[in-house]
Amino acid sequence: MQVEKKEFKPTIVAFCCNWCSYAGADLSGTNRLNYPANVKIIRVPCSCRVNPMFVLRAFQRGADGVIICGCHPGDCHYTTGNYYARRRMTLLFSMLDFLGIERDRTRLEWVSAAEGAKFAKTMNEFVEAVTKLGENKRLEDLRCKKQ
Amino acid sequence: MQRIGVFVCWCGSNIAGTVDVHKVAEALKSEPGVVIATQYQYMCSEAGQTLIKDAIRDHKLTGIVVCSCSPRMHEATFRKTAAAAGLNPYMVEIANIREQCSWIHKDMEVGTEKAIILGRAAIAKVHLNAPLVAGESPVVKRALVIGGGIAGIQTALDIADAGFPVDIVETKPTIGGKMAQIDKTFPTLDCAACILTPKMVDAAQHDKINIYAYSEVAEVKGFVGNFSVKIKQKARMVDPVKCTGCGLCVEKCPMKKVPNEFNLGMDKRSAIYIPFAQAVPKVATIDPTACLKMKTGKCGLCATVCEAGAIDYTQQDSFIEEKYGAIVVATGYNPINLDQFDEFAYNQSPDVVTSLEFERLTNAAGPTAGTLLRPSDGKHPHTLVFVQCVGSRCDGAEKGKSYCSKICCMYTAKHAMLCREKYPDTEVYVFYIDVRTPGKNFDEFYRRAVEEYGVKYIKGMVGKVAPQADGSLLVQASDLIEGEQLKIKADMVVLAAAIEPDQSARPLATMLTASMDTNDFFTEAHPKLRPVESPTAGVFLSGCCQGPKDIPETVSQASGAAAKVIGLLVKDSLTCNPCVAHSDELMCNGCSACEKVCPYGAITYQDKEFRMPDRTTAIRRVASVNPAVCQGCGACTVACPSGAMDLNGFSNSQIMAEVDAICK
Amino acid sequence: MKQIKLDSIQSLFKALSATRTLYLPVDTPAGADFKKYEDGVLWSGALNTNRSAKDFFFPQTENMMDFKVEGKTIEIIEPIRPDEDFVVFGVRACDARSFELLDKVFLCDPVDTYYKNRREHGVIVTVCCNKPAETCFCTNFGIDPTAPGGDVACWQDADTLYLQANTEAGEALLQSAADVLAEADDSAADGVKETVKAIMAKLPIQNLDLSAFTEDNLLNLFGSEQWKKLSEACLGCGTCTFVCPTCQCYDIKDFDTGHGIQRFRCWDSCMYSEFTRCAHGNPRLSQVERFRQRFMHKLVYFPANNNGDFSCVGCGRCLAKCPISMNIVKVIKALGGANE
Amino acid sequence: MQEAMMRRAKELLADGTVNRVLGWQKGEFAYDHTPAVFDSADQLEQFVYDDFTAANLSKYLVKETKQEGKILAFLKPCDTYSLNQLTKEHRVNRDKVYVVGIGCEGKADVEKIKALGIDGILGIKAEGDNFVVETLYGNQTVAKTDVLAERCVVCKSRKLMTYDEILGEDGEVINSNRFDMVEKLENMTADERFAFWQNELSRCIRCNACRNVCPACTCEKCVFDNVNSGIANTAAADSFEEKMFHVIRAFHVAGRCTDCGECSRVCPQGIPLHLLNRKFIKDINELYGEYQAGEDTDSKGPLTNFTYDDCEPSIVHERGVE
Repeated sequence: MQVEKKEFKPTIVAFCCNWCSYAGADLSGTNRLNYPANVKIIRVPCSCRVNPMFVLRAFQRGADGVIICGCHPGDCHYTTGNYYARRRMTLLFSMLDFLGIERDRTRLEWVSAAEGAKFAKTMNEFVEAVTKLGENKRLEDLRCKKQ
Repeated sequence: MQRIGVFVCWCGSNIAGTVDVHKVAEALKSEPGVVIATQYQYMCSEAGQTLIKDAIRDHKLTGIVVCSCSPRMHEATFRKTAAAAGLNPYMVEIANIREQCSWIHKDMEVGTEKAIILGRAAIAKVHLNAPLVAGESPVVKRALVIGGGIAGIQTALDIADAGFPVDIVETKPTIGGKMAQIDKTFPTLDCAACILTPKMVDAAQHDKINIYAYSEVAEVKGFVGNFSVKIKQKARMVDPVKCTGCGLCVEKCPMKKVPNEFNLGMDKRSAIYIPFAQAVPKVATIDPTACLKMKTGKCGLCATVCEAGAIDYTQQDSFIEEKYGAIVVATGYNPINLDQFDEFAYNQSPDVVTSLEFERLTNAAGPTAGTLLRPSDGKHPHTLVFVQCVGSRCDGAEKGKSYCSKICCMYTAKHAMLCREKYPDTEVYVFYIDVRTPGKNFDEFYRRAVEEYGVKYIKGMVGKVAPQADGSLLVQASDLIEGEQLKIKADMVVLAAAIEPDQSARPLATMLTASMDTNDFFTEAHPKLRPVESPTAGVFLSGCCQGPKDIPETVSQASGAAAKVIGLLVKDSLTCNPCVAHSDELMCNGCSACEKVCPYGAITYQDKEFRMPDRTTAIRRVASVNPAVCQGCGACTVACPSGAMDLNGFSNSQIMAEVDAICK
Repeated sequence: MKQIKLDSIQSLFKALSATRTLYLPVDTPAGADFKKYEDGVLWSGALNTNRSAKDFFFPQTENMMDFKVEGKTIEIIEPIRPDEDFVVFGVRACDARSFELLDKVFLCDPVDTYYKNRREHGVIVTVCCNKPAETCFCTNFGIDPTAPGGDVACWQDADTLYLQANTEAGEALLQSAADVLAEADDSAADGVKETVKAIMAKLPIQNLDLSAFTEDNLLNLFGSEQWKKLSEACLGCGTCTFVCPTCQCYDIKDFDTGHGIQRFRCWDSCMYSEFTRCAHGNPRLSQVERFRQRFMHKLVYFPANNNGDFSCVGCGRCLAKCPISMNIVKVIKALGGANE
Repeated sequence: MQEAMMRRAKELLADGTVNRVLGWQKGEFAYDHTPAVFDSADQLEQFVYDDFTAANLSKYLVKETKQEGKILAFLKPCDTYSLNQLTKEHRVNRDKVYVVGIGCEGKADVEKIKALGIDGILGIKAEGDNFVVETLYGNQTVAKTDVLAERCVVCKSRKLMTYDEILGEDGEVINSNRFDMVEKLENMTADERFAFWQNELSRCIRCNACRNVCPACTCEKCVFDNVNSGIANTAAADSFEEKMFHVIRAFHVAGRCTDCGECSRVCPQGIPLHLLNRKFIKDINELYGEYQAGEDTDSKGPLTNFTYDDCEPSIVHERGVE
């Protein structure tokens, strides 16, 4: 008898800046470019609005991967926001790595408003990488697990 | 508890095709706080909006969630709908179930499930929304232009012509800037003075323009629409109102050995001077470092001869305070110092000159009255070598600049051409890395220099210029095309020195909290779409302070900046975006982290007295955000360790609520 | 009295853990702490654990109940009460006394059922302290480490561990390990006791004058000028309260799990700025007030309500662990003369 | 040294330069000195300075410089880094502190003495390079270097960064091997690192000593104490919260941490918390150029600064082992 194993579908939170990446995500929709439904987007004004606390919070609440998307360096609507985001996330990701959390669970990507295809491709790749890792065990909060 | 209405849009079949809108509405109806959840074919239509408005009134809704297309499409629409029904427009959240759901997922079940989750996230957020009211701030209808070169003059004239008063602050005794020193302009070869001086006069005579020459900006406070600026008028020792500019004092001044900065030190002026004949304002200025009366107390000849009684040796620096709605920076450029480029012998031979010095040497009002003569012996030069990219496009940044100074190719072509035209007996070489001629009629101009005037363009860099015993200059260079080393015995060498922002720009940027790049050029609010605005609201950029430019480009940017200023000043008040940062003073540490990352200078600090938790009172330094200046990026909210800084519309708790809703 | 050779102590642990979960002090990279016994786990020779033994009955966090939330419906779910029997081995006299003090708090009316449940499932095996430290001051509170109490008391000499049951539960426990235990003379541990008593007599913190800490003197003590100076360096961390075997303050919190609410309690610390914060605000706004609360509670309020028993057992953990080395001994010495 | 310090403190009190003195007060034992403010020559009789006056005093200046008058602070080199950083962040009014910098050769750690099996310490006397420890169980001699506090073993600098005068010898910035342990962890596999931290952080009792002692953690209200922040918690009810707390704590002081090592010194559970902070310092040095918080009072910190060509976060993949 074969035991039916439920296919693992990771929960992915994508923080997208309003001006480039969120528009890029819209474009990927307009062009009907598919990416898995487990990606859920949260709109923020700028990648620099993403607090490391939000990333950890997502993992706590059951996310298996967190990706942050912003304007390409030099194209920030607020001129410098993504540069700060880049430093903050570099250090945060490095710290998570230091604690032994899988590197592929976090990612920062620059996606412009014109890069609908890149957005879809990035999400497909990210979901694939996180799926390969399996469920987030190292940054989970047992209390938040679905019973 | 909020009373929330959820409105699911079909968008025809755009959404309803792959999302079961009925199921979404049904599922969201059971969310806490939701009192009505419904669906309709086109929520953005007149009928759809009416449905929302009625629901807001009938169910006394305090917040609504529209599950529809991207907020980039219709957020503004639904905010207006809410406002029309008496609901604060910022109590509206959009769940993007079209672009980010129905259009990318083909499976109905998958699409529906995701749409429900996106709807829950929006509901979770709207629970924490608070009504926001856009503030208003009045606009002072007066502009300040810092810098009186062609950029500043053009901006001032355009603003003044639109009817708004403008003040120009110029640090030199006269306006005119670099263009006043230039002989002819490329590619038309007009006389620079002939086209500039009428504009200077226009500016001086314009009833809306006030010129503070020999003055500097000392302090800037305030923000867009409401700047308060302190201007320092340096003491000229001459009453500008009384002085008629007759020039008698200049003539009689016994101290005539002062290097003349207008001619770049290539001739002398007197201690009391008028920079040049067409100076505006045409007022004499005493150089206190050279004036005998000022230094020794003995002389006073100028005061004796001045019939207007304008000389006043006791004059002090004075300060003026004025309010402005907008500030235009037009601080211009300077050629770089060539001390580090010893290989070109600039400091060793007077016959090695910069291009700007060459302009003066060919100018009728210059030290040689327009005849090209060697500075060392006053003889007619026969062989001239022009070197381009001196300090431009330097790698490694050990010396020089990494950028292209943009104007050198064209003015060098101009100099070479004029040389050959006026003195056909001369041989003219130009050494270049690339010749860059993008511009109307620019390439044609360059080709004329080569083809019609026989200027010898050689691709290659000059390695060394060595002054010889016979007074000539031995130029050693490589010809990269022929692949050979050249030695040219030249009479003069002209260096196209790189240009850099004026040194006053850096402290000014600090005062304005306007950002600069690593080369001290002001950065624009957006490199493509907002090139004449600084990221700091109300501060505009004109001319070379933003990057190297030629005259037509400068003038068009100047007019562009003027148009932006006019667009601002024509308003009586500014409506602020209410989605701005705000600081909780009770939690603020006053550490300045937020201020350091704010690209707009929107954050200031003040010392305030607080009642501390332990009932004592203490003075604490706390941040406050100027909502008129803040653009709402949120950089400060993450820099702040205590969480005192938060962002309206995208608060920490709102974003975390969305995260929670998505992940559960 | 029973005995067992120390070189075969593992057989005792195996016997004890056969029917119950056994916890005992184990060395960690930084000090000792109670750990669950598994094959090969070694009993730490350390005088005391970093954390006290109160965790076994009053854990740092404890789930009280769950609320399952679905849409607009809420369902209450009672938590599963732990029902495993366990034995805590290696408790010192000071920690053993702390259970008596905690009982006074949690087992008086209304009874704390969570505490009571754990208490009913646990058996305590104490061990006499052979090498007291300079920070030990239990004798000031009438504790005798040579009579360490608990369900079973133990003494240890160079090669033997002697065990004496004090209660029925203790008897039962020893019975369950009868196979590995040998009989011993009731006076077998007397030599150890005498040695330890001799060391106790040399401890530096003795004969603390506690006479000022009486109910009658409450207002004098409360109003003492000394609190300000004593609390000056206090960082407001919770170290002293969290390592303390007698601190019993807790906070009840709701945690939103995303699909429900978990209502749990966790230790609170009177050193924390949010301590006893309620809807109207906080009654103790400054660190000096919170600091005073800790010591007034241990030295005045608690004895006033509990027949004069001080809420301190002199274990010395706070002396060793306070980041700025302020502690109850310094407070007692400073305020001892406050009534003069 | 102690005598010289007391003398100087009395002089500065007497001539009105200061009205209070921040130092350490003698404890019960030889090693448990408490930071204290002295406001008279009489009180100064309780003043102590020796191998066990380890506490970093700078944090107290946040509160003290809000009081009337100027305070004398005896600061060790690492304390002066902290003071500079606090000055930079406007948390301390430098004008209201008279800093007497004191040379430092490292502090002793009583826990290390106890770890050598020395119990019942009644007295400790410094004799040359050794300590003679008098105990309930007899006298023992230990080498000072064997009981030097861990943070002092890898001391980064014995140079005073700010002072109004110096007592003793100012030292030099040391090219120390303080990043060795971080590097060792970096070279482990992710599984090993996870196991290491799981083991360490699981001991955390959320007493907040690390945070409360930290001279960079001077928030008026910490996010973890603020019920409105959404992440407040006072107990690690789940192992996630230990990680959350320690990652965010370290992140909030990233680029601001002066590596004074107080966090690890005070941890009652002996968790090497400084490794988290030091990881950030090492990353910042490697990725954004050498930077040591507390060296100056005006430069931009690495997290409030950037360059156009900073590395991308993918660097974490590129340089990682495995």
